[in-house]
Amino acid sequence: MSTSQPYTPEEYKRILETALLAASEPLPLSDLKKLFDDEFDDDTWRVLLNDLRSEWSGRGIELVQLASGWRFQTRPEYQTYLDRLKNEKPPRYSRAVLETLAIIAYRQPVTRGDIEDIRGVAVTPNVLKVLEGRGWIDTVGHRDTPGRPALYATTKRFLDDLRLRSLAELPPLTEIERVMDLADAAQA
Amino acid sequence: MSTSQPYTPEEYKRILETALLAASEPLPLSDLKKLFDDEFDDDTWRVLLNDLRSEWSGRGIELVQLASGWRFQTRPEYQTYLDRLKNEKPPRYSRAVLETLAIIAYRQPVTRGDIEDIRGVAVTPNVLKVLEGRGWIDTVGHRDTPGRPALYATTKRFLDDLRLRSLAELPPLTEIERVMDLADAAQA
Amino acid sequence: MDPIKAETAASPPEPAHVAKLYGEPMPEMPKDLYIPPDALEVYLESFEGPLDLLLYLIRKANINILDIPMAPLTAQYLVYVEAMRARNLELAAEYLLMAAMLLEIKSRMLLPRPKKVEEEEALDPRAELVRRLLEYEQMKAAAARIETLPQAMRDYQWVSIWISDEVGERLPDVNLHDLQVAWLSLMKHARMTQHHKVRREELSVREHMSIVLRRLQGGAYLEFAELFDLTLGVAGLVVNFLAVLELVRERLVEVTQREVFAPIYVKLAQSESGPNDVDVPTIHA
Repeated sequence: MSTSQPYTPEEYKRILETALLAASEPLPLSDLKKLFDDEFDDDTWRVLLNDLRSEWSGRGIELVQLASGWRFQTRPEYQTYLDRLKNEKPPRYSRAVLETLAIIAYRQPVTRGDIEDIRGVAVTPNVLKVLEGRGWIDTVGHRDTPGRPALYATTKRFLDDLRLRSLAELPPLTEIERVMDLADAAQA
Repeated sequence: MSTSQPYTPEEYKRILETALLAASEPLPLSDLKKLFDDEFDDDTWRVLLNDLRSEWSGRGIELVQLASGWRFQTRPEYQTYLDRLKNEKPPRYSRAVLETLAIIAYRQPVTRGDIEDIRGVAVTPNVLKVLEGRGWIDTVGHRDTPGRPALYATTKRFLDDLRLRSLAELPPLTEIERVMDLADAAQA
Repeated sequence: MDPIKAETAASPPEPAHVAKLYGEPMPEMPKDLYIPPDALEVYLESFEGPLDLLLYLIRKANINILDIPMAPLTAQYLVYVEAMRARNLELAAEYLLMAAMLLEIKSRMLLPRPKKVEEEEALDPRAELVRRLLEYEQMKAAAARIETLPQAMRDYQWVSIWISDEVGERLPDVNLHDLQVAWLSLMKHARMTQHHKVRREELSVREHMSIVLRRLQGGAYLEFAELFDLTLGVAGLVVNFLAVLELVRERLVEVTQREVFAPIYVKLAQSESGPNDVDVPTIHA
């Protein structure tokens, strides 16, 4: 293999696979296109990636398309084996962290004050730090009110880590909304 | 796949492969043994790992055994593709290096003096060192003139790296000059 | 006791605890609400705040959230808050604020309703509390749902293979286009000084010159015929021959022959014997 271009679709796929296996972040199509001098249209890319994805079906890892690009990940069915190799348990988040995350995810962008209004308690700085540290939320601006509080939103990383392609794929709040509809009906 | 143990060698291999693909550090055999309740002797493990290694031969990544354990890593031949995904711009040779290379490729064997005649400027030793270091040129003799200057020619490595079977596959100079004529015509 | 579990357990209606219409007294505090004193601290701390505690009380007693009986709810709430205070738990200000709010709503409910003002439901003093409770409950449910989603590191791992960069320093790529451009600029420059006409054929001649020179490395003598690769075909042999002639012309090789019809030998032009030391006839093309 040299600096010049490969020839067969197999060779393209091997390079693509290698790049995806080695990447430390999901690779968007725009990045994958840098791999080859040849320019393929998006349809060709889709075929190439879908081919690769089906080659891996039935294996312990799978190629997934996430909010920020394509990436290989282990299948959840294998986690029980992988856990045996781990020394530490994955982090489990407190209810304060999870509720704060839910509020930011469903109501974004929100200020700390908004979160406190909904939860009815103060939000400790630590809760936001945990979520920022995981790369799941960040500051997207400031509300134009006294004190110019920071506005928080979820990141692409959050979507990636939860295997969502967009916020629209978050679990819908329908059940609770149904309750609220009932409330309206009862009032009418 | 569940918490119960796998049965077939294939299943063992898939789990082993998944664990090795997901690991961020080389996994020593003592760790790999934690994957299964069943206890295999070291020979069985060797067979399993060697099997897995040969399954991956000819791909962009390979299973290697290091002092600290087993891990998958990319093959060096694929580095050039992975480099393209890095954000930094690829390094470029200076004009002096490229012109010198072009002169040696098209006019070989040539002395440093020949190159200087064509370029109209002195060739620093560094320029030739860069090309020799890359394994693209070497000395094929000395011209029988005062000082017996070295004669440079391109190597087989140069042809390989540029995916040429012979120098005859270099862009013909007539074509280059036609381009130049066209350019001149356009300017005129 | 986990309030979430308790809440789920309470969802099938238990007749004894069905809420009556507002104004009627709440049923007694259910027995399973009894908390052993040592567990109380942990239990109380497990509430995420006054809204969480209120929701727990409402769901536990199976009260219709849209028609909250304020008196018993407020009473129960105050029991818990008092318990927290008694235990010296660091009581968040929000709990006291909520207590004040509940008492205020309760007292407003006791006032006779101004019936003449055409039925303004919006004036229900509980409306804001209900809205906040529902919104919080929704987010609490959403948090629980999010936790069930497969999560990186916990339920699956990312794959990121070690990149073996044995190459170390990244080397520049050169392609044919680069060479073409380099040559083009050279020729442009050359044209300004003198006219260089380079024919395509010359290149293969020069390639063969390099090949012959390589074979003669180390001072080897080769028989003239050995310089020719018969697999090249006629055209190739001609080029090969031209290359040898050119090497002779450029005095890069010496061609020697002891006598007529003796084998012709070719070697690199040597200088050990001195350039003028010609004791054998040298054929110049």
